Amino acid sequence: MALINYRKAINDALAEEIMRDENVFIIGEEVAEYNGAYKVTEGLWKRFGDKRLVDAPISEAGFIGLGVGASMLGLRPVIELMFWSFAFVAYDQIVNNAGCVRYMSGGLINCPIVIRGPANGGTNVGATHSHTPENILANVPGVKVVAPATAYDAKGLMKSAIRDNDPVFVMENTLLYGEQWEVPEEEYLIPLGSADVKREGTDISLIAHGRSVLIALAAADILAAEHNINAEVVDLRSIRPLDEDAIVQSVRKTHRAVLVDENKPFCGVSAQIASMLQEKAFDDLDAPIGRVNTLDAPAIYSPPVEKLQLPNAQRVVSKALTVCA
Amino acid sequence: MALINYRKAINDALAEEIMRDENVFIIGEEVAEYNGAYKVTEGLWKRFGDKRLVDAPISEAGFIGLGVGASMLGLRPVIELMFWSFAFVAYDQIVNNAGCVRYMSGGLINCPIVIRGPANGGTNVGATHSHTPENILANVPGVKVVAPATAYDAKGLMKSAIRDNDPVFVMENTLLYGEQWEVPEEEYLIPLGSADVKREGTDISLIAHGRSVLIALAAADILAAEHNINAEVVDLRSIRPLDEDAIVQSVRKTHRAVLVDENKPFCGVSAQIASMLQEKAFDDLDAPIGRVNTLDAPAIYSPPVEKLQLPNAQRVVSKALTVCA
Amino acid sequence: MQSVADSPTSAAAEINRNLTAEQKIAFLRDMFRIRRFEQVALKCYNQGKMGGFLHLYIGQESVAVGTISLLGENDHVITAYRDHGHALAVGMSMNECMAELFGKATGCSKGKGGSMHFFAPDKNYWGGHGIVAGQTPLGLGLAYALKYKGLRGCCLCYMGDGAVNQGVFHESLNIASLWDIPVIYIIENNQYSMGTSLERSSAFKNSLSERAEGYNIAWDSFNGEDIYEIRAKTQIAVDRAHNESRPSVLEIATYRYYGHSVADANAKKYRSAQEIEDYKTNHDPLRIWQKTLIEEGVIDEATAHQLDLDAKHEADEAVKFAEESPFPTEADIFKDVYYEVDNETGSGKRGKHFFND
Amino acid sequence: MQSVADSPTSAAAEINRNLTAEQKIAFLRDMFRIRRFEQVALKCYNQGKMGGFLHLYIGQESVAVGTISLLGENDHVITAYRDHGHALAVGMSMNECMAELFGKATGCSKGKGGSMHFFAPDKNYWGGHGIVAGQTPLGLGLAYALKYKGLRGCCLCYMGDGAVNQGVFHESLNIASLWDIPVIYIIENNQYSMGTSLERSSAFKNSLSERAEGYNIAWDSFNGEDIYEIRAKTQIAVDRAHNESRPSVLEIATYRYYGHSVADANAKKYRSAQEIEDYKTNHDPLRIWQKTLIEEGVIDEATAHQLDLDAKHEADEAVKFAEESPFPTEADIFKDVYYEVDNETGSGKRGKHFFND
Ligand SMILES: Cc1ncc(C[n+]2csc(CCOP(=O)(O)OP(=O)(O)O)c2C)c(N)n1
Ligand SMILES: Cc1ncc(C[n+]2csc(CCOP(=O)(O)OP(=O)(O)O)c2C)c(N)n1
Ligand SMILES: [Mg+2]
Ligand SMILES: [Mg+2]
Repeated sequence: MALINYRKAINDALAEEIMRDENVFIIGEEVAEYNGAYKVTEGLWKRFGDKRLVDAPISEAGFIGLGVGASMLGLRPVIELMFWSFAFVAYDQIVNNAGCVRYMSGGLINCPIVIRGPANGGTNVGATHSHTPENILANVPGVKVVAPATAYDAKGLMKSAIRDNDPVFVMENTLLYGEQWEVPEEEYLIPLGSADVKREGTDISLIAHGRSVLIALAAADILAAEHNINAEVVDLRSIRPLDEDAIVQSVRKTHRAVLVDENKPFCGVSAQIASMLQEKAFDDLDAPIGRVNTLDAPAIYSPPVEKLQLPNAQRVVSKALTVCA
Repeated sequence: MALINYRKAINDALAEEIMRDENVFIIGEEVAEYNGAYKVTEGLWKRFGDKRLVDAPISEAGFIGLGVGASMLGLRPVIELMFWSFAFVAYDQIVNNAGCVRYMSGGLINCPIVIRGPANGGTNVGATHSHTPENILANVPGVKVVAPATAYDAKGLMKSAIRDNDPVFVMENTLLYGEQWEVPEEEYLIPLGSADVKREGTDISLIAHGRSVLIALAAADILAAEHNINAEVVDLRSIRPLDEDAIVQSVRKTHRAVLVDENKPFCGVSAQIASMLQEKAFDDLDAPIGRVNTLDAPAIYSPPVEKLQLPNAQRVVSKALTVCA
Repeated sequence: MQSVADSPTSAAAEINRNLTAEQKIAFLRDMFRIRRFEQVALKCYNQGKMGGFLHLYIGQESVAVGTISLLGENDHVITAYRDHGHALAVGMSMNECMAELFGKATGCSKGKGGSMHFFAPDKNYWGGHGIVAGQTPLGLGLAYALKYKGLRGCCLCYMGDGAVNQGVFHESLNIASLWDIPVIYIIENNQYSMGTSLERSSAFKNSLSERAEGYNIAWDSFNGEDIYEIRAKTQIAVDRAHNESRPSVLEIATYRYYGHSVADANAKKYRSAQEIEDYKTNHDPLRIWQKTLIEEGVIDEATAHQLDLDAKHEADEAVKFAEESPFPTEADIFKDVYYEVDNETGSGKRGKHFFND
Repeated sequence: MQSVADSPTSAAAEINRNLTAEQKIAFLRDMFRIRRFEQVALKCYNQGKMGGFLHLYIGQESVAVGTISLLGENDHVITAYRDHGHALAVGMSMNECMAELFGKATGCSKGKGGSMHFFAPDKNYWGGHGIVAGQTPLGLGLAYALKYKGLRGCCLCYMGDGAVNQGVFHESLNIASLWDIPVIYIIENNQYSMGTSLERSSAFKNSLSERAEGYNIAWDSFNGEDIYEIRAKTQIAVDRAHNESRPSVLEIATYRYYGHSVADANAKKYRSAQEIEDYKTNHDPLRIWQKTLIEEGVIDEATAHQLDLDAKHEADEAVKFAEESPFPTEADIFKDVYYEVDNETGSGKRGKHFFND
């Protein structure tokens, strides 16, 4: 298998789906001629032209609404948000139009739209540019949210997202775009709603999504090497639909859990998982579930301090040690 | 004490604060000449005139942003959203400008703005008009969120909100506007961050906010009358800051909890409370914490069916029975 | 307001000259149907048979009927929450509409949408949207899709005079012009947004539609009480969309007789009784059209009256249909949320979609 | 682009005629300071001494310096993320600005804001805002507050040419006109929003500022390479704000020499090398102003050069200051979130504000 990076994996997924289905097209700021602010769409405009790659003005509400309308008539728009943080100027279009139009029409209208882009902190771009809205979006019944942690998952989930007939929001990560993983040459899909055990273990479950999975894996290495604790790492991959079975199964085995999650803590994804686990695995839990989130303040700019604000392996290890104590 | 309704209690709070501080003024759609879509500002325009009561065009992002800007210069705007659901067209202004400007300026700028309006389902106005965004707003460090359940609390919290030097979002409820409670004549404040035990009990804690508190109280009556279960009802009142001590204390006493909450379940406020409780009261809990939320779909229009979709006393009772079983 | 009903130019416009008597009568019938449907719905609302809002279109019927009469196979329609008129004008049945108001499973949206959310994609009708101006980029997207697919069509996107002050409308205008999208924004200027008069909500020089100028979009502003006028002026925009793939903004002066919604307790406070009366007497689109047809000898008083009676009867029957229809069940709450779940696809069956337990 | 540098009319405008030599020299000094500050910052950025974005203002200096030179005690300033120029022009020190870029606790925003978020409320400077057009209603609000308090002032709200397509700007324009708010929107039209040229992002007839017409707002569009021109034209808007409490929209043609941000790898792809060169050679606001002052006999070549050297020196010193300053601590993360917590008020001490454990 070839080693390719997360950016290229997404780029390939987009190219393959554009070729596969004439209704697939990409709209966003700087996605065409400029090749994407983070180069995720590199080369696609050259290959597929103006119809399939469309540079938009800085009007997120306008072009996301446009995408919703176009999807109602059968197109399959893939909208790039330069940052998911910019979703907030388009929030009504996302929640009320993409999220509710099927329901309000009694199922007469489908909205096969994909909105994708990076949703992460860690690049010192400050409070307004570092939001991770997967929790608040997954709050909305009617939408789907995925957060791939590897190039392999990113490609497979992106292709499923584009083929899905419901609105799917893909949370990428600028810190992962350059990271490499093995990705098969042959076509594959990863279904929404299926978690992935990224590391088998017996003593504690580290449950995470997005880049936090890599932090959990690093923490698992430290726990194994330094503390003789064999941690299992469960990657949610998909936030909504959620593979609850996989999560519960892991905790039934390990009896302990730490949830790692870049959301701000109040009502973060890990709050939902903790809440679910205490209900469904109450008798299996030997200790309270621990959570590791971004420290609860707006994203600080200062580069060395922002590092401390985000979840990191050391904090996961400490929390795991408390939970295992 | 006089019996006054929730609407009037808020109206009084607004009037008192307008008189107390020349920097307090109200902006919103139809708040002045029309007396408010839900008549919360009734009579205020006549009493206080054009400067203090300002009718706005249908430009929520514009006038909320205006309010944030004006608050930076020392005014204390109280913004009415006709429905909190309309916050979604102004979400960026709320989260990024009201929520982050103090932080990004290193504390140089304050934003003493209040945004208020109803946030509830149950009036058959459909999916787009029935959002309850207290969970997703409380996710944002930098803002404060309160949800009064009674006229007494509404008045006291509103006055505190207006005097607070941080952005405070007040979640009202159209179904409560006409309901009456005892409210003292003399001035009083209810501090943010303090929960209220609305009913003492020993067997289970029903923890709720907003109108769900009344549902919890009704359920407590049924539990007492029909099941010999003595439920305690804790009203959060304030979502952020949150009175965790009061919650934990109640559960330490009763050892069981059901959380009632009109949010959609995924990452609802009750998910955060459950997550917190399983961590802080792990050894005190004799059973998994139960949650009762709005059934997880966009708000249905059909009047009799929407009733079923919202939390109701019967569902709380069933859940409590399971938890107590 | 001056009456334009007997403006000779618009009656003589090609698009009107070729109308058959049948077609002209159909416009009258359609307007009666809207009015009667809503009058009956209002009665039922006041009897407590429905919930939520009920925004009546009465007084504005000519706008929906006149503009929609111009549309062909690839032309589409989307509007705001004041949507009954457009729904009936595109050919939806009173039964499905009334049942929707009653919250019944037989409603056009299965009782899930209510008054603000009527839909009929099979009739190129995309709703019915409750968030002010929220539909404006959707209309743009529908028109975008037509162009993408190489179809010669357009999308009529209706909105109120208050809706022009939502930012997303402006974003949509810029994109429409920049990308040559065949969308036609129709501002139904009934002079009020809830209790706020046009002058208190919008800054403008001569008209709201003039804002289009800044985007290099063609615009027009005209009176909506006469169907000939509406058709003549709107056809220019439809041609522009069909032939040049260019957008337009049309501001059509009209008036609503009732309050903003039935819940609008102030309906008579922010405007004078005379103002309302003047519209009803001198500018009512039904009266004006009926008079025109009688003068043209296309119809007589009695036949017109019969059309009205038929409409009333149809509305009454629709109430019966609605009353006899079942409500959705509790289980129905979870249908129509996700396509993949409803259709039991692999995607719909994997993972948890609903978080009730 | 034609040079307007020697337009006699604007030099002769009253607001310029009364300028002292000192004032004129100060404008040159201020422009050198901006340019040198940023050149040094760029070097440090490339050495990895800061993170995030760095949007350079170089090429546009005359706009901030010229417009801000007109302001008095009750006039306020707010801008977007390309904010270094405005910050220095209002009188912020290089030290606090450089330290902010370095993420230091001594930065103007204590290292919490970074390049996009410089603030100095004591100098009537309200930032520094990263969300495109997000500052436009804030500027409106500042001006609203001035009017509310009965102060004779205005707010200059700067934005880019790409920012005009965010809906909230239009909402702000409508409100500004409707309520007579003394806000002046200054579109710094540097012809690109990231890699997208004006023509590919905005539909317009003659100019972007013309969109103001639809809101009945006075507007102007002019060249920004000459400080006299900027001051003459902007003063009209300031007078309008001060005397009539009416808003204005000014579009000022300008150019940025560097990429959108330092991270803009394509900086030289979407525009030609000649285009950039032409601006640097023929339209550079520093050169033009220096030439003007020399021609007027206000300054000589050597003194001008010394101003430049001083600016460079000041910037180098600022780097030293920044480097020697401490970073915020981990505990500082939780400061400046809530006023009430920071000030240990009753409200700040009750209930949990931070949910870390
Ligand atoms: C974003 C948003 N803000 C406010 C409302 C509440 N609201 C519904 S209709 C309306 C007035 C709209 O007036 P106009 O656009 O003139 O349409 P009309 O009702 O006259 O048809 C308002 C304020 C809403 N639905 N959405
Ligand atoms: C809402 C939003 N969308 C996108 C961005 C990303 N972005 C930052 S600056 C910019 C270009 C803005 O161009 P312009 O307004 O012309 O200002 P300039 O950079 O030329 O000064 C974009 C797209 C953003 N910050 N906010
Ligand atoms: Mg109207
Ligand atoms: Mg620009």
